[in-house]
Formats: sequence, C-alpha cells, structure tokens
Amino acid sequence: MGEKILMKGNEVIAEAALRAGCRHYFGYPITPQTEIAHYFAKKMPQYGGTFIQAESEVAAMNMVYGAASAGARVMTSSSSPGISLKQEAISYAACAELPAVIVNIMRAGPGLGGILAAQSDYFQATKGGGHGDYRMVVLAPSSVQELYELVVDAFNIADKYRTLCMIVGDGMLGQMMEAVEFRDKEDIYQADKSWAVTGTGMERDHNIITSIYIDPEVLEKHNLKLQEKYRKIAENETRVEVFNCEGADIIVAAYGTVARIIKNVIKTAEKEGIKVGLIRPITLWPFPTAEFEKYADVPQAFLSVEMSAGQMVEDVRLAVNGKRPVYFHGRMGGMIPTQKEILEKIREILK
Amino acid sequence: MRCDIAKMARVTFDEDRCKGCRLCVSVCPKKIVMMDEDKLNLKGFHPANVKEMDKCIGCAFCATICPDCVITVEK
Amino acid sequence: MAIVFQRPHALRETQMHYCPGCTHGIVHRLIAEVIDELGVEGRTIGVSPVGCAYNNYLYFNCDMVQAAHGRAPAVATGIKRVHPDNVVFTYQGDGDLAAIGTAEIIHAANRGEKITTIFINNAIYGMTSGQMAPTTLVGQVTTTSPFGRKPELHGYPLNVCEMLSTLKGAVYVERVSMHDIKNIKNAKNAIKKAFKVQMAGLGFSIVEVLSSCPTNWGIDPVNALKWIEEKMIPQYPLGNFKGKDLEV
Amino acid sequence: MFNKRITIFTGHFGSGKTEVAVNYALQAAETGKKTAIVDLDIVNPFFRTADVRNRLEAGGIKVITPVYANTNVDVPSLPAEINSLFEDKSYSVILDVGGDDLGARAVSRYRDQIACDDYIHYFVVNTRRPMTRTPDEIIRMILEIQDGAGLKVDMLVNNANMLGESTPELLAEASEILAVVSSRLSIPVGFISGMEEVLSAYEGDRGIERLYMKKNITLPWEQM
Repeated sequence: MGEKILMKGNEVIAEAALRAGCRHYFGYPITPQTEIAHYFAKKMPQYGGTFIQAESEVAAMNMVYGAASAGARVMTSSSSPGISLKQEAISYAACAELPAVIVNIMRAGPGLGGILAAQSDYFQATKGGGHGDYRMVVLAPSSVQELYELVVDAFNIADKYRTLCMIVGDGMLGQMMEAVEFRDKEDIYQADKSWAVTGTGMERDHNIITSIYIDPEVLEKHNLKLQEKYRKIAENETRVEVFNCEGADIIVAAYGTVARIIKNVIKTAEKEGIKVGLIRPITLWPFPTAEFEKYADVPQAFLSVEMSAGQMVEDVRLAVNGKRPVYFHGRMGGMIPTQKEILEKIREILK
Repeated sequence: MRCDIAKMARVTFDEDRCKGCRLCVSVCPKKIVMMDEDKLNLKGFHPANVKEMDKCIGCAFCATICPDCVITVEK
Repeated sequence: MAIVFQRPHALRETQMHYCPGCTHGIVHRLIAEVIDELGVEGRTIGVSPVGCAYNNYLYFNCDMVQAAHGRAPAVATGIKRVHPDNVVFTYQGDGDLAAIGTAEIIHAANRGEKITTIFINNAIYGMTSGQMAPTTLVGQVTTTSPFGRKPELHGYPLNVCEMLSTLKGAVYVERVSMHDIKNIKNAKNAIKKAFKVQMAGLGFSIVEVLSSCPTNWGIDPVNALKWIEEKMIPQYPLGNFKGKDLEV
Repeated sequence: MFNKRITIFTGHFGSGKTEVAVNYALQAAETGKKTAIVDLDIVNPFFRTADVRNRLEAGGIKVITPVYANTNVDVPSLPAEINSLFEDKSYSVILDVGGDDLGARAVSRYRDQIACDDYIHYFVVNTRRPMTRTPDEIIRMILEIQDGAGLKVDMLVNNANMLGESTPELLAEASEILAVVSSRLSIPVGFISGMEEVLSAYEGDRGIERLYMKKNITLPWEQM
C-alpha cells in the first residue's frame, strides 16, 4: 500500500476507475457527483483516455454502450434524476451483456427533488429501473476507502460476468473527505473480450452486439442464460458486513453512510445495556439474504434504517421471512437520521 | 455456362433472391429485362430475367437499381 | 468476359428482409461497395438503428452494434473513441435520426465526431407501419396524419442536411436520392467521400438518402421512385451542403 | 494575522480553506474586531461555512452565504449583501472562496474593490491532497487560482492534514515542500494551521505564526 492522502469521495471514484484501467468516461453534470467529471476532465488526457461531457445522460450511457461494445473498461456517473435517464441504455446493455460501471451518488427525490443526501434509489438500482428481467450488481460502500476498493472490484466483476455494476452512495459519501490509501498496483481481471467489436481484421467472422431477439423462443433462451448468470453472481459475489450480531437484542440493517451512524448508535446503546447488531449489506443486489436467515432466530426484532421511505426494508422482510418482526425508521428529502431518533426507536421496539 | 465470345455482355440473375419488384425492368435501356412468366422462384414469384441476352450491352443499370443483389454482370 | 458487377464482399449473402422494391437494399449495397473499394472492411464498425433497418447488422460483413432508437451517434461516439483508427458508421432512418435521436445527431455532428452517418429519409415510419415522420411532406397522408400533414397541427418537414450544415463540426453534408441510376451513382460517390472525410480525420460526415417506401406509401416500386423525384425533391433539394471542395 | 481589513482564503478544493477561514474568523472576533465572513463557495455543495453559521453567529460574526447554501438546490447565486462589506469599512472581512480556479473566479468580480482596500490573499495548502502534492503541482494551482481570482497570492498557509488521521509529521513534510514553493515564487508561508492537539505537538517552524484550530464541521454520523 502507498501513503495515505486526503480525498473527496467523488474524486476517489474517478481515481479508482483510472487505477482499474478505465480510460473512457462519459457523463453529464449533476450535483452532488460532478467532481467525478471534473477529476476525469483533468486527468484523462494524462492517461490518453477519453472524457466526454455528453449532451445528456441518455447520450452518456449510450456512449458507454458503444465503448463497452468496443471492449473498453468504461464508466459513467450521475445522480438520481440522471440515472433515471440512463435506464434505457442500462436495460439494453444488460441484454447485450456489456460490462460497464455506473455510479449513482444519490440525492433526494422524487422528481428533481434536491441535492442533499438520500438512499431513495434502492428500488431503482436493485429491482430494475429499466424494462425487462435484468439485474445489476449494486455495491454500496460506506467509507471513502471502501469506495475506492469497490470501484476497482466493480470493474473486475463487470468484466468477469459481462454485467453492469452500479456503485450507489448517498451525497455525503460523494462529498466527504477522508484519508485513503491506494495500492501500488491493482489486481485487474483479464477478461476474454473476443466478442467485442474491434474490426474483423478480415481474420474472423463479424461480431455483433445486439439486444434484439425477434424469435420468442430464442429470446426466452437468452433470458434463461441471463438468469443463470445472475444466479452465479449471487452465489459468488454477495458481500456483507456483520457487526456485533452474536446475541444481539436487536439487529439493525443499514447500508452506506447510514451504517456509520448505526456504529455510533451501537456504542451509545451499549452504555444503556442494549446490544445492537448491524448487518450492513455491501452488495444491495445480490442481497445478503443468508446472513439475515442466519441471525433471524436471535434478536427480538430487526430494524431497517434508511434515508428513504422504506425500500431495503422489503428485502430485509423477505430475508427474515416472518421469523421476527421487522421495523423501519427512515428520513427523506435530504434529512439524515440522527443517533438520537434511532435510539428512541430501538428503545420503543424493545419495550 | 457456355461462354459465347461473340456476346458483348451477359447478366445472370440469382433468381431465388428476386422479390419481383420490377425496378430492373424499368431501367433497362434495351427493354430486355422482363419477368419470366415461365418460371416461379422459391418465393413463388415470376423472377426477373433476360431472354434476349445478345442484346445486353452490360450497362449494369439493372444491377445498380436492384435492391437485393440478384444480378451479376459480365462484360 | 470479366465480372463487372456483383455483390460486394462487405455485404453478406444473407437475403435482406426489406419489402420488394424498397431502396434500403440499394443503400446497403452502396455502403458495402464503398467499404470494398476503400479496403476497410476489416476495420469498419457499423451501428444499426431502430426502424426497418434494425437488423442490418446481419447484412454487413464488418463488426456491427445495434443501438437503441435514435442513439446510434452516441453509441458510435463510444466506439470511435475506443478505436480511433477504425471506420465507424451509423445507419439511421428519419424517425431514429430526426425525431427521437435529434439531440444525439446534432451533438455528434457538432463535436465533429469522426463518424459517418447514412440517413435514410423516406418521409414515413416504416417499421411501425406508416406513421408520420418528422420528414413527412405537407399534405402527406400517414396513419397518424390521416387527413394529411398539416403544418398548423403537425409542424413542418424537417430538413436535416440544411440544419446540420450550419454546424462547424459537420464537415461533409450531402443529400442524394435513389430515384434513378444517375442519382444512385451520385449517392455512392457521396457515401465514398463521406467515408474518406472520416478517414482523413476531418470531422463528422453525413449523407442523407431520399428513399422509397412502396408499402407504406401504397405505391408500386417503380412509381415510388417517381414519387421521390416529383414530391420529395422539391422539399428536400439534392446536392452538397458542405464539404464539396474537401480534398480527400 | 488579523491585521488586514480583508482576508481572502483560496486553495485547491479540499485544502481545508473553510475550516481555516472559520477558525480565523472566530479568533479574529475574539480579538474584539467587528468581523464578517463571506462564504463565496460556488463549487462545493456540501460541508461549508453555512454549516457552522450558528457557532459563528454566537461568536458575534456576521455570516453571509450564497442564497441557497445547504438547501436542496444548487444554484450558486451570490448574495447581494457582499457589496455592503466593501462600503462599510468598520468590518474585518474574511472571504472563504471556493476551490481551484473555478471557485476563485467568484471573487474576481470584486477584485477592483478588493485591490484598492487593505487586504491579504492567503493560499491554503494541504500537501496530502491530490493535485497539490508536489511543489510543481502547488505552483501550477497557485498560478491557476491567481488567474481565476485576478488577485496575486500574498502568503501560503501550511494546512497539511488528513482530518482525524492528522499528525505533526504531516506538517513537517509539508513545511519542506512549501519551502521549495516559497523560494521559487517568493511567496512566504504566512502561518501554519492545524487542530490544537496536532499543531501543539509540532516542533518545527517555530518562527512562523500558528492558527490553532478547533473542529467546527462535524460529519452527520458524529452528530447526536
């Protein structure tokens, strides 16, 4: 590992992508993630790469589609309303099995909403914001250091499975500064990209990248192939942090920066004699169902804390499967749940 | 196919590719391209063809306007 | 005797799906002939549209990518930026390019993206069965303008070449037609020049091709060509709008 | 320190300008000066002067922030009140300018008023930030910011830190880097800033003024 430097979450996303071998970035400005574009705009020329400020998020994601078709490691980033615009090409890329990384530094919605932090795009990311039966790997870091590591992983997972990977962070994660330590060299998955369009060189049959299958039987077969791939990803790539869950009175489910609030709640609750556990999904899809199953018999209850009206809580309920009551506490609109209100909720549940 | 040196040019029709649109018929300056009433191709059309090949001048107009690459021209 | 005219190598043997007499097939062959003559098949990458030509990736021997409706210029941008030495072209119809993909084509052109666009203008939506296109003529009856296109209701036909030729990044802009042999030959020259402009790295090039749609126009193929000449050309004058004197 | 009517802080974004400007303002007010701080940051939407408005106002400091700071919109409109501070010379004014040349541009529109006033322009450096790690990078950043602001940098501020992971060694490391910048651009180091516990443990640069800072901006998960 090299020496530590102080970086903003958004800068780290771009730096990590460069270190992961990404040389093509297409984006469109939107707060609170625009520093990603600023960083690439300055750095890409040094790496001989491409930075294009596209005419829209729609175009940016389609540029990603083109660059991924051409075999490149490629990324786009945006914030909630911009991600909505990318959904068209996301669905197409999922069908065409194109590897790419998409970053969503979430802001408060719905609609134009506001620029402050939120986690209200959980459904959009994990349940498919675009049309059709597809999945994306959704990674949710909770610190700047983890952001770096997961961005690098995202490129590897994308190439390994020919899939889309989305990094979701709330505005705080994108905007905050933290010390980060980079590895001297990244472990880069060397994918076979003989499927990419590079020109036939008159040496092979033509390659075709497409998402259209007019024969329903063929399209169903392609769907089954995708589902099998998703099953494999779920088997191999599910990630979760389990903290303080052995013998816990209550287990809180939280991801991203909210999980950091919970870690402080755990300390305060301990002083009151309440043992609070934390299950922090690092992959929101695939959801770490097994960890919830594993601990479902222990605590009195589960509590999902989110910066949304209650989205991940649905997956927690599915995972806990009725064994224990599952509660929810959330804030919206750019408001951040406080330790105090979470503690009150915990006390109330355990009463 | 027999090669007749006296002929100036020859067009051959890949008849089963023909869709019977008659664009070739419309552009032939010698009016020798016509739908072959004696034949049906795989698609069930009377495909375009040339009977009086000795009148062909090899201008390739028929091939140029054919949307389906049915016609090969030799000269 | 020697063969003086045959299927170009860059066009696959696959029978094309277009209706009898549809001029899409001619344009495909012209593109393939140009690719052959320039000797670039091995380094050409095409981008297919949404529209009747959605699956023309099956017809070209070069590598092909199918794009979402209207997004071909963005997809081509992504490809070209990864492989700047390849020849990248998009093939788009009037719904694809002039309606849903207006932003993408304008900005790719304005960036001077080194790609070539072949724009098929047949004044109607073919794939979805005969709806009004941005390029539908005033008075033209379509399934969504059953009483004829009325400017006060539907606006005016969109002249893409005239519009794009105002952009600095668009360096070669030409409108051609499929309605007779002479014009088909002109079209091929224009497509060839457009490719050469790209290969010389000069900027964005586009060839708009006035094409027929006998099925949705309800006119037999031969008379459909006359319709191009008599009805379309007055609205869409042929000729070069930009880059006529470029030496490539 | 504290002896100019207008004090401008610029720097690479993330250099810690805001933390420095806020602490500087609080200490200036403690000396009995009538103090105003202006958040001119049009670059950074989160974590800004506006966050500590209450604490500043409790210290008797007038706080002027962009119209929409810390709301759910990101239109960086500058408040018209800023003009009043150039008229009313009874105030000591601290300008917290946004990062990089882009942020510095916001101050440029006032450069004529500033230039004829009694002012100092500090350039805050955190050598543990990318793009200001080496003398060359720092010099490039200074030149860009001078260009953007239209005002020459008068003094450097050594603000080497890694937030919670700061050490006196970072200040020492930065001191050497800044010495090179100083000699090449003939811009002296004005002061060294750091959190009290870190800066008091730093033995070097005894001849240079120091700004002992208190942490004013806390992260959401640290708040009760």
